[in-house]
Formats: sequence, C-alpha cells, structure tokens
Amino acid sequence: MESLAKPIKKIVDWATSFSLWPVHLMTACCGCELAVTYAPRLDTERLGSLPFTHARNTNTVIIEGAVTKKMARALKVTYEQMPHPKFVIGMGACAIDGGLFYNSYNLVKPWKVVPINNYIPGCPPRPEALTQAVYALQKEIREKELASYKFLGFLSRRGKKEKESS
Amino acid sequence: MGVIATLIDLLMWPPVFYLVIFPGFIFTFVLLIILIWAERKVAGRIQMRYGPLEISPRLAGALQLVADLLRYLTQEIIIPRRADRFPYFIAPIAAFVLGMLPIVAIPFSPHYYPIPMNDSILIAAALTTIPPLLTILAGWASNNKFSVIGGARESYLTAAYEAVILISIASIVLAYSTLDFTKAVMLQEQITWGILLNPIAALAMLVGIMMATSRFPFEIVEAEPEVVMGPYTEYSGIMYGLCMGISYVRMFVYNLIFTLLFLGGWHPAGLISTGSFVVDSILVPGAIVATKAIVLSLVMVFARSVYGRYRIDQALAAGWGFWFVIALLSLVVSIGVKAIIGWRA
Amino acid sequence: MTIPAQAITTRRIAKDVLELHVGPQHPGSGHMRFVIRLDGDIMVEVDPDIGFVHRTMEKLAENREWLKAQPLFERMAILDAANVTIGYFLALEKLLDIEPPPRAKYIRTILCEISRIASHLYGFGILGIFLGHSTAYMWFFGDREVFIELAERLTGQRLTYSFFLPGGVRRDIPTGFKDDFEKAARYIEKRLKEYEAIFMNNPVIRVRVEGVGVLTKDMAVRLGVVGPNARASGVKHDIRVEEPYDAYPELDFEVPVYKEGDALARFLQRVDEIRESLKIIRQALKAMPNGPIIHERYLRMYTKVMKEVLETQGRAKIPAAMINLRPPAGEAYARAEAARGEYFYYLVSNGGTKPYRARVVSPSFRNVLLFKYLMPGYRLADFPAIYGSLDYFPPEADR
Amino acid sequence: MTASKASEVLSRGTIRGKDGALVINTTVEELVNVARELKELGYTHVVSITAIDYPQENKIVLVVHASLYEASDDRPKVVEIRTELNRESPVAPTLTGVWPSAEFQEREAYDHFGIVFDGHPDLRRVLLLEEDFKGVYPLRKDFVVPEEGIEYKEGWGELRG
Repeated sequence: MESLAKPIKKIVDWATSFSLWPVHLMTACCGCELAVTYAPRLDTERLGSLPFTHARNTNTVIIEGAVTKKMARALKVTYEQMPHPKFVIGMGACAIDGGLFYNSYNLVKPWKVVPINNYIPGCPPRPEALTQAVYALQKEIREKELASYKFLGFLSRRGKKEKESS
Repeated sequence: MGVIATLIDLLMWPPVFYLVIFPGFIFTFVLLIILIWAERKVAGRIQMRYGPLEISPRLAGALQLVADLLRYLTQEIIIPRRADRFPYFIAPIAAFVLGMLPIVAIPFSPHYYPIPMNDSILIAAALTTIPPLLTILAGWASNNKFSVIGGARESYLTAAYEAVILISIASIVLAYSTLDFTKAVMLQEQITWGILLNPIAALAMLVGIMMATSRFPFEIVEAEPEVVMGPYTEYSGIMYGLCMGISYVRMFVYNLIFTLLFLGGWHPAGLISTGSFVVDSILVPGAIVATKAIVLSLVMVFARSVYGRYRIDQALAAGWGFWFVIALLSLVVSIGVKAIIGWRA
Repeated sequence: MTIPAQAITTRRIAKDVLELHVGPQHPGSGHMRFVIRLDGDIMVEVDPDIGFVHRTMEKLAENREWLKAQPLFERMAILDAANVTIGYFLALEKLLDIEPPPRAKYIRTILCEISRIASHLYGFGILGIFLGHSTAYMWFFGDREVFIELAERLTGQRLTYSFFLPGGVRRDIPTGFKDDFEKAARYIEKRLKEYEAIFMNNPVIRVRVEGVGVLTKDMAVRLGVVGPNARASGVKHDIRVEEPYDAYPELDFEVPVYKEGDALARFLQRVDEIRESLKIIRQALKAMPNGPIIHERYLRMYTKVMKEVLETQGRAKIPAAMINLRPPAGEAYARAEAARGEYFYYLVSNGGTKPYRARVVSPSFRNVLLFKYLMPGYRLADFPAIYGSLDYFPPEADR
Repeated sequence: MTASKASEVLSRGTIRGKDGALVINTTVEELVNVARELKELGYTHVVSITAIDYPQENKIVLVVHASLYEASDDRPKVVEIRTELNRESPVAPTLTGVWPSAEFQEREAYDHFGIVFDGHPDLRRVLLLEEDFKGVYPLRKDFVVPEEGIEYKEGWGELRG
C-alpha cells in the first residue's frame, strides 16, 4: 500500500499547491495590495491562485494586516467554515506582532486566532512579496505534504508515526 | 482475461460507448476542463495578463483545471447541520448527470446514436428542463439565506428562458415538420442551414441559452456581490466542483441541440468519403458537430470579458418582454418558411 | 427616469422581512457588515455595521510624538496616503505657526493629485467588479500602477509615503520626473477613451448605474455628504477651492459638478476629476519655483552632513528637534480634500511632545450615513452598484 | 430669523487666530438653540462631534464643528461649539434633530467617551463591540493604553520543519 500511497499523495499535494484560492475576507488596509496582487501587473492567477467568494469553496485565508477584536470573530468563523486542507498567510507587520499599531487595545494577534503558515513582513508588503508568499506556500505544501497528510493519512508513514507516538 | 474482454466489449457496445466515452461522460468532462481553462485564458488575454500559467508553462497552464478538480476532489465535504441532508446531497449530483442526459437523444451522425427514436428533439428539449429544478432544490435544501435567494432567482429565470428556448425550438421544428434530429439535419443538408431559414428563432434561442446557463450578462443566479454563490453557497469540495460544472455541461448540451437544429449539424460531412465506415459516418460528423458546439460555447464564455451583469428584474423584463415576443414572432416566420419549403418540396 | 421612494421619509416596514447579514466575509462587502432587511427583492432597511477595522488611531496618536502620528493616520486609506496626511500637517503647521516654502508646497500638491488619480482608479475597479465586469477591474487596477509607479519615483514608496514634514517635504522632485509624468498623462488620457467604450458606454453597465442610488441635492446637504458623492449631486463643495491650501490658490482648475446624483454621475464626476488632476499637475510642474524644500526654522538646525545630503541627493533628513516637537498650547483645525472627500483634523496641544487630543474625521465616516438613507427602496442587486459608486473605503471610516 | 439675531449668535463667539474658526462657548441647556440658530444661518452640516477629556478639572468638553457648503462670503467656514459636561455622567441633548448628519458622530462620541445623547434615535456603540468594552470608554484620559511589549517564547526563532 505504501508504494501506492506515495504517488497519490504527490498528486494531491501538487494539485492543492497549484490551486490555492484565497477567500474574500478583507481584514485591514493591506487589502489594497491584495487587490493589486491579482491585478494585471503581477497576476498571481498564473500561479493558479484565484481569489474567490466564499469560505466553503476556497482553501486559503490571507490575513491582510491588523485584526481587530470585532474582525477576529469573523476570521475565526471563516476559518472554521473552510474545508480541509486549508492554509493561512499572514500579510503585513500587523499580522506578526501588531506592527505599527502595537499597544492598540482593539487589536488581536492573528496567530492567537488561527494557525498561520506563512508570514510576510512589511507595512504594507509589496504585492511582489505576497506573490512570493503564495509561491513559498506552494513549495512548502509539496515538500512537507501539508495537503495530503490528512487525506490518506492512514496510509502514510507520517500517519503511522503519529499513531505510534500517541 | 475473459472478464476484461467482456468489459471492453461492454464499453464498445455502442449505447454504452456513446454514453460513457464519446460524447458522453468522459468527453464532456474533458471538454469542461478545456472550456473553463479557455475561459480563464481568454479573459486573461483581454485583461492584460496571462491567466493560469505556472502549473505547466509549456502547455500554457492547461493543467490548471486538472489541479483545481483534484483539489476539490480531495477537499473535505462539509454538510451543514441545518441542511436537509438527502436533497442537499443528491441535488448537484442529479443536476450534473441529468444535465448531461439529453445526449441520449442527440445523434452525432445518421448512423451514430445511442437509442434510435423518432421524437428525439422533443425528448432532448424536455430533458434539458430538469436541472434547473434541482438547482432550486439545492438552494432550498442548503438552508442558507443566500442559497434561498439564489434558488428563487433561478426559479424566476427558469420560467423566462425556458419559454424562449422551447418556443424557438418549436418554431424551427414547425419549419422542418419533424421531431427527429437526423431528419432535421438531412433537411438542412438539402435546403440550407436553419439559422438562415429562421434567423429570429436562432437568435432567441442563443439568448435563451445564455440565460439558461448563467453566462454573462445573465449571470444573476450566482451573482457574487449580491448572493455569494447563489444556490451553491453551502457546497464544498467536489460537490461544489460539480455545481460549477453544471452550467458548463448544460451550455454544451444546449449548444449541441442548437448546432443540430440551426447550424446544419454534421452538414459538410457528406462531402468527405474515405470508404471507411467508422471514419465517414462516426468520426468526421462527430468531430464537425462537436467543433461547432465548442466554438459556440467559447463565444458564449467570451461574453464574460465584455459585459457586466443585469439585474434580475431587467433580465426578466428582457426575457418576457422582448425575447418571448421575438420567439413568438419566429413562429410566424416559420409558418412562412414552411409555406415556401412546402411549395418546393 | 423614475426615482424610487426614499426611506428617509417614513416607511412602514413589513413584519415578515428577510434579514441578510452581508459581510464581513462576503464578496460584496469590504471590511464591514451590512444588516439588510429585504421585502421581496426590495431593501427596506440597511444598517451599516462598521468598526471591523477600527485600529484606535486617535488614542494611539495621543501616546506618540507629533511626527509619529503621520504613519498612523496614513493607514486610514493607504491608497490615498498623501491626501490623508496633508490635513494633519496643515493643522500642525497652524499650531506651530509656520508655512512651508513655495517649492515644498508645489511638491505636496503634485503628490496629492497623483494620489487622487490612483485612488479614483481604485474606486472604478471596485465598481467594475461589483457590477460583474472583471475586465474593468483589471484594466483600472493595471493602469493605476502607472501612477503608483510615478509616486514611487517621487517618494520611494508604493503607497505609504510618509512624505511630509512640518514645514516641508522629504524629497525634491527627481530628475526626469516631468517627462515620466507627461508619458503617464498621455497614456491615461488615451485609456480613458477606451474605458468609455468598454465600461461607461456598455449598455449592460449603463442600465445598472443610470438612475440607481439617486442622491438629491437636498438630501446630500442634509446628510452632510462630502467629496465626489456630494459634487455628483450638485453640491459644489471642494476644500481646494473653499479653504485653499498649499499651491492650489495659484493653480487654475475647475470643480466638476453633476446634477443627476445617481451612480453614473458619481462615476463620471470622478472621471472628470482625473482630467482636472492631470491639468493641475501639468501646471504645477511648469510653475514650480526653485528654492528650499523645508522651512528655514528647521534648515538652520541641519548639520553639515545633512545639508550635503539635501543638496546633492535632494533628500531632507529629519533633524532631531523635529522628533521632539513642542507646539505651543492651543487648538487648531485643518481641512483637506482627499479623493473621497473632506478630511477634518482637529489637534489639541498642551505644549507637550505628544498631542493632547488628535481628532480626525474621514470622508468615508461621514458618508456612512448614505448606506442607511440612500439604499432602502432599491433592489438587492442595486446594493453592489450603489456601494461601488459611493467609493466607500471601510478602513478609512473606522480609522 | 432676523439678521440682528443671526449676528447675535456669531458675535457670541470669538475668532481663533490660528485657524480662523469661530469658537462659541455654550452650556448644555443652550446647545440645541445655538445649533438651531447656526443652521438657519447656513451651517447645514456637522463636520465632527467629539470631546476632550480633562480629568484634572473633572470635565469633558463636547466639541461640535459645524460647517457650510458652497461658502462664498466671509463668514467663518467652521464654527466650533464647546460645551462643558459633567465627567461622572456626561449627558448632552442630541443634535440629530437639527443636523441629521450628526447621527454617526454622536454614536462615536458615545462609543469613545460615554457621552449619552438624550433623544438620539439609535444610540449604540459603532466602532467597538459592547462585549469587549463594557463600561470602558477608551478615549478618556483615565484609560491607559496597555504596554504590551513583544511576546516571545523559547524556540520561536528557530526554523520549523
């Protein structure tokens, strides 16, 4: 079974990495640069990443900068609505540690709300940086089997290891 | 060995081959992938960008849809707790399959059809009207406000476009005086293409198809800024992939019907004769019909890059107030045409 | 053209209405939520729920030095950063009782107008995608990059310039900027004609925006609407004319005003404004005087190295005293015309290094009322058309 | 409204030298009257309604800025109305009856300073959530912004994987 699982997992990872559709959730000001990232100059759709409408039919959340307490609830709901496997990119300094708005009483650190795969520094990051983050996430998915370890997990070595350790 | 041979025999048995491979399930699926890829590529070219590319730079990103499909296939399927489970689950699957079903009545050449029947136009036209009902069902079963609004929009639009499409089919059938696709195409081979016989009916049917398959500018049921994804809002994973495919499948099937009724079907195929039965009566006519339908589909898909979308009341006003009247007018034209053909025949 | 009944007159709301929560995760909402009550397909009540992007700028500004408030306030609308912060510096300069040298004034005006053009193109793109016209979105955003690039040459940053100083600017005009601008201006003038073909005169777009979201002049005055939305309703209100600042009094331009007040008028008004902005920048580049780019009070504090940088590279360093500014105690307000309308800054100083109170009112915050009073009476499908045409930017309103 | 009464309102205020705004100091009882008279003078809309907190003097000053459209004469462009309120329970009459444009501004002042506007049609918090900030009005001076510092745990700097 192991020999069969490997190519299947590879294909799943490959397909998922080239189909990272970010959900339309704008959390703060970096949304401007997100819009530019998918506009003609950079056209991140060529990486197979197409911004789409709803949490149910997408698989990536791009956190655009600061997350307020009010927005954190929406972020959590959106993330929970999303089917597995799902990925999160934290965009901007605010998503890392509050950025320019450190000490603000209405901000939440996004990594306390959802698990984040990739961070992008900058305030706001250039759109090129976001494109690179998508590219880096693709590579990470393929290398670390982020998409397939849950799917067919019982077949893989990683799944076995998890079982043994527990 | 015997089992495999039997299976191959079964697959090559014309009705099964027809439904499963060409032009049935597999062919339509491949077509779907190419069509959506082409849509994204053409839109990209017009919009000063590339569209999908990096996945397979040498094939201009043609594998993009394969990746999207596989991603949907391996994604989790979430069934909301408040949803009505059975209809929720069955609606998109049934809509996809039933959307493809009219193919049983559509011949690809005088000798290549799954089931011989005399009333094939009637049956094909009747079968195309089923999927909208399932779309409405999907919207209702999802138990989501946006889905319900989307379903309601679909139910309004269905009445409008079905009337236009069915009346324009009726009017061209009136001109041909037959309910058989094969005879209709043969008649077109003798006289001229249906689009020249009754251009008004052809135009009305084209607009009806655009409305029925939610092409721009009639993409109202799934209008994103208003109702998220309309009836399909709650679907995830491959269920959503199916939902997305429904309109493309229906568009292709409608375009096949349109090709046979108005674009002369396999018309120039009679000019080619190689002597081989398979080539002459299956491959060449089949390719001609499919090509015509695909080109038509591409034109429809292209409208996305040029138009915005209408409001529901504007679309309904256009459907009932203008195109319905045009369709009725085409009946009159057909009577006139019938008179002329009748004299000649 | 019939004007639907507006909800500002009392309107009985049926009991069995459908309540829709649009946003914040919804393709038709930005960073905010609308509670829409629907009677059939007609919106009977719209309650904008803002505050999803409230990053508490006013409080944070009280805890930071005067100069450090600039990057904070810039984040209200990073797509229009120059116009957003110019008001703050006008108010601060009133407190400090200084005035920038003429060359700095011209550079400020040029940057503000570039920023305005870019911001308008952004708004068009959003309107395009809301009406389902993805080509319009892509074209507008692609062409916006031309002006982003232009601003980047001037300031060194794509969006968040932090370009102004009290009594000056941070960089001089780079060499070759005039030619770059001329190229960009000619390009966008050509493109505006192409937009007319595919977007403005597109019959499908036309029926969606014509006669939709009609804001009468009376209502605009009553609700205190500002910016292009007010000017499209016949209110000739432009701070650049009424309380001219920087180089505007010396430049010749017109304020386009439309009477219709519908979504189409709001769109066309902005198109005209882009043309006027190009005119302003052309004039400013021609009439720009030579001289220092920073007030001499600060120029005197420059060390030798700083002076050398200013003269050779055209970059104004920030002297140490500027970080610990101590404006005399008092209050001052200033207004500035940004792409979306009037910015109002009200600064209170108690003589310390930090503002005692920094109040900012953004145009989007004042236009929020429009959602509540303009939308009811229209169909649900008109919601994105009206929203897009108002050019509303939630982070700006929430601050 | 006669011209003499109109100028009476304006003459109550003083022109501030720094920015040319007309500053009118008034009381809670007088506030609506002053606003109404200003509106009849052509000050059609509110630009800003906010407050300044002075904890040492135990007062909150409600600051209302009103302005006019299409200003052509030499009337002051912006009028500033300052009203002192009791800091413990700041209550002011609503101005929405005079200026409908005050609606969201007053909601914001309530949100940030806890000023209750008597008669406001829809006085809710607008920017902050009631659940997070119950009884807390962050723009008052006694609300001190917490210094967070930088969070760091052992092993965060290392590369994962």
